[in-house]
Amino acid sequence: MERETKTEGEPGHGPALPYTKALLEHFVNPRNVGELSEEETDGFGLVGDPGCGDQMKLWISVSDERIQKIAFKSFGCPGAIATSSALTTLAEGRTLGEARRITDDDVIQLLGGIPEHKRHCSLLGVRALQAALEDREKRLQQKATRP
Amino acid sequence: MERETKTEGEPGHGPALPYTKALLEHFVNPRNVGELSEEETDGFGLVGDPGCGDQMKLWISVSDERIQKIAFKSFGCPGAIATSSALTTLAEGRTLGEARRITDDDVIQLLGGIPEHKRHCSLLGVRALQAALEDREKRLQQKATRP
Amino acid sequence: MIYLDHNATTPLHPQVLEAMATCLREHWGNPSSPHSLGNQARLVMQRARERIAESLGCGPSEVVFCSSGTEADNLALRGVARALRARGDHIVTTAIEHHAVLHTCDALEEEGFRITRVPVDPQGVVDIEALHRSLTDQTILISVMHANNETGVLQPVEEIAGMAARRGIPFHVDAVQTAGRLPFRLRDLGAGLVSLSGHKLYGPRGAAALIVREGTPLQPILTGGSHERGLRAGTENLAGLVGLAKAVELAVQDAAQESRRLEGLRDHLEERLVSAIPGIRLNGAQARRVPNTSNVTFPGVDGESIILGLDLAGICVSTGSACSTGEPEPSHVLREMGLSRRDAQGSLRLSLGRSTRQEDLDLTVQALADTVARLRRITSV
Amino acid sequence: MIYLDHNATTPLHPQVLEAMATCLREHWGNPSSPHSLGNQARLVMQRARERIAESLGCGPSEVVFCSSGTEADNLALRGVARALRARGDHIVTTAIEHHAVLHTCDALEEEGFRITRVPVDPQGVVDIEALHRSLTDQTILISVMHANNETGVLQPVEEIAGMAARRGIPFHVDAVQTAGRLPFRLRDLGAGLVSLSGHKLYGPRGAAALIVREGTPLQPILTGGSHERGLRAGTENLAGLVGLAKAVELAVQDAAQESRRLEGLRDHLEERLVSAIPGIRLNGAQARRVPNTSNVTFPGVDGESIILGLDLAGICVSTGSACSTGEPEPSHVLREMGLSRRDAQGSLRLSLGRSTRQEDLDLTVQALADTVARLRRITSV
Ligand SMILES: Cc1ncc(COP(=O)(O)O)c(C=O)c1O
Ligand SMILES: Cc1ncc(COP(=O)(O)O)c(C=O)c1O
Repeated sequence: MERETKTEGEPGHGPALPYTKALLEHFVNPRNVGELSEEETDGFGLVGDPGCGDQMKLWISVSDERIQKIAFKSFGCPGAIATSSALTTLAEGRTLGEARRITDDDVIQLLGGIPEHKRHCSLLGVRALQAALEDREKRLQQKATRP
Repeated sequence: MERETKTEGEPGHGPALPYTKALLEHFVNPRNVGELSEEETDGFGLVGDPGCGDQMKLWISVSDERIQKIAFKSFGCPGAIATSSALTTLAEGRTLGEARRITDDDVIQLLGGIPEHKRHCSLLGVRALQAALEDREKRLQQKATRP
Repeated sequence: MIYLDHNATTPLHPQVLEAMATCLREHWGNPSSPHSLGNQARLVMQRARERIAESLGCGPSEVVFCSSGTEADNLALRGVARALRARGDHIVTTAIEHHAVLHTCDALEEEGFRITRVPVDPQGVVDIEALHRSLTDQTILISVMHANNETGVLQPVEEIAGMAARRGIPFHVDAVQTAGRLPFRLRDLGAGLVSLSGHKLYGPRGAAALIVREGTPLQPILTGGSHERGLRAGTENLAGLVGLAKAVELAVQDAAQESRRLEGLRDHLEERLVSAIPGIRLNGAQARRVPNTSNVTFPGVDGESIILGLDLAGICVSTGSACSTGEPEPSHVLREMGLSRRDAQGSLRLSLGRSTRQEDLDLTVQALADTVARLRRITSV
Repeated sequence: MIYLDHNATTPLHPQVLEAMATCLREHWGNPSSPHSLGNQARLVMQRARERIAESLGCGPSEVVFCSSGTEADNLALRGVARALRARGDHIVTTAIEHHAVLHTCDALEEEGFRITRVPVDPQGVVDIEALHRSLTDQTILISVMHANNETGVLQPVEEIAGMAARRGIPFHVDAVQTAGRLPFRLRDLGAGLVSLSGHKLYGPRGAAALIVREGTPLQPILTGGSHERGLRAGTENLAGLVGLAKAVELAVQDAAQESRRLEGLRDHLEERLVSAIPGIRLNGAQARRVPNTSNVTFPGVDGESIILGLDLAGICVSTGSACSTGEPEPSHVLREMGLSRRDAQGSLRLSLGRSTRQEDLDLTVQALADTVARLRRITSV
């Protein structure tokens, strides 16, 4: 169903892209692209199979139990880039509890839909975020157990 | 090759019949249709399989070693009707020797060609004529041996 | 020209031609291409699929586009045969199917399948008792045409569908002669597979469909790309499909009204024929028929000669039976109905359509009467 | 719009559209019908056949009309396999064929045939020694494409033809990407079976042909009426065939000149690309290629994202590999040439055609440079 979402009449491209305006906007101007420095990074997530080209890296910087900074890189298809970007905007500034509750449906909703065969991309970002959150927990524990 | 022979521009029918003008003319106005009376008949030929619908009857009346009268009937396709008609015009007035030498190629030539798949029709008429000529021989012999 | 051979093919509806020309000019992308031109083509294709589905009463994903009614029939038969080979080897069809079904059954027979060709009664209706008796637990497919292309006689497909359903046997209906002509919904046929062809309903040639109801087992016969949900590979003939969709839509809209009109005309034609030409016989006229078809025997004369006689008068008709390399073979359909070879060869099919007017039929009866009288003077039997 | 996806499909040549429209309006009879409308259609079809035969250098009766290149490939493979089953069970092809050939070989493998898929070298040229070694006295068919659709790399079909001829093995060439593009005569290919497809040469979709040289054993895969000398049943898509004939004729007329022009443009494109975008690789560029095709790897970025980036700039390109239900799969062709999965996914095909001008290519290089630079900032690898 979502495959029919189109961006008819958009200037600069054909009338029948299978993507929403919002998705295209995130693809063209992805938010929070890049890496955080080692000092900034409180959690890091890496998901996907780099050999398959379906890969995402995500960094978070946390203070006051909130995600203060977030950054991603992705070797990815348009869906992966746009959903990752959208995810970072959803996560930025959120409490850790809120961030844990972000689902791929939230991402898809923000983008106004996504083609059926790209749904798994939206999961990639969410999984990378969860991985980064877990990584933070681990780091904290390690810090705590280190003398 | 002969299948392409057409009668372009003929009034009253499409431009692409697979038959020549001459063949159509014999089909529409077949010559010598009918039967000869028993008294007139010196030879009779019947060829083809009536069950198959591929049948021809041919009568000849002979005097002075010439075919004076000839008549045919045919349950037949356009090719059979036209070739039979053409054959009768070839045979009429001919000496018996001449008649025996008529071939299907003569018939086809008279008609200006005939579609490949109708060639066997032209044989039907020639065979009927030969049968009628043989029948005449037989009748003569029977007459001769009768006291 | 008076054209009375609508069961052989029909002219394009002007709106269909228009839809095709637009598509050829503007939506020429490959529906599999990953850019906007391709996406656009894919959307156009999806809309065509939805239109057909809506018009016929099935789901869009149940429409499998093919290149001809013949291909649709081949896909149905070979496709189910291959999919269910492990379950059984027996296929049931009728003796009066189109060659697209019968010759495909012959080919499957050579591959080792067993085929039952159920006979018909003198009116050309399949012997449903015999069909029922022929079913075994090895039967993997029943294929019966909706209406016969030569006689127009309707087959009891709804009843057979019930039989098939009770035994869980896939049922294929060749509806090439009825889709868009009779006002029916696919659901009412009760078949898992239904063939239809564009050029029989004022649509393009090269465009047809096999409707494959969900859950029907089927293997593709053309393999390659994953077009048509993997059931039929090959870059789609988009303009053809758009034309097919338009044609189906238009035909289904008109089907009820047009079939009433044609029935009236056909009955008029047959009355006139019977009174104008002594000795003729109407084949299958006692059975339920599609409204546009008349099959007439003119004993003692050859069908091909009648056709040429009419052709010279500007009237196009045919025997309706297969004419291979030019030479018409006596109809297997009429032979199965009990006609002699000679009578089968002396039979004509008159099939009416959208352009047919009563005057055309009156002229046709006159031309037929003249031609037949002339040929009767020539005939040797 | 700049269209650089001519290997996927091409727009109709205006003269082809015109020929088709005339046919649809005037010659709509069924070529099998026994009246003048049918005869006319048969003549038109015969002329189309003759035109194709003349343009390509074969006999008219050697042209078997089909609905797509895919169908032509299926007919060649399945048709010979069935015809020669008694003689052997081994088929040789290459690992880089189109899915129409490869997936059909898979299907034949399931039916019990043995398939050898000969590998290619890093330039994408089939290993002819390996092909030679694979031949046995059970080999009943060799199938090798003329040019690969993704890389444009030409295969040594003439040499293989010699090999096949010496052993009396039927040889099929999938010439879908070269017919009407390269100035060759069929006779020079030396193949018994050659596939071509209308929509790759500015002709219609739904129209294609398998050339079957006299004496080549072949069984039909679509059975029914005795169309196409019994090799392909189904009412003929006459307008499509007329369009195909016109397209072949026009393409062959222009082939020599147009291929020189495109070669110049392609070389210009590749030079510009290499200097504008660091780190790219041209695939198969050391091999003989068709003149219109460039295959480029952009390491570290995803091909689909490049395509979308270009699409947003009004430029249509594709990866050239099969994209099933939307998701492009990494090209089996590039993988066989030794590219990693990731590099294969970061590759694009640019295929030029009649409408391509040098300015288009310069704009494309600029847009590619911008897009790739942007994606490289995002990439995680
Ligand atoms: C009943 C029936 N089935 C199948 C076909 C074959 O369809 P097509 O002509 O599209 O190949 C026809 C028409 O010729 C038909 O009348
Ligand atoms: C080499 C090759 N073979 C076969 C095909 C299939 O042809 P079609 O698209 O007409 O089905 C194509 C095109 O898709 C091709 O490039």
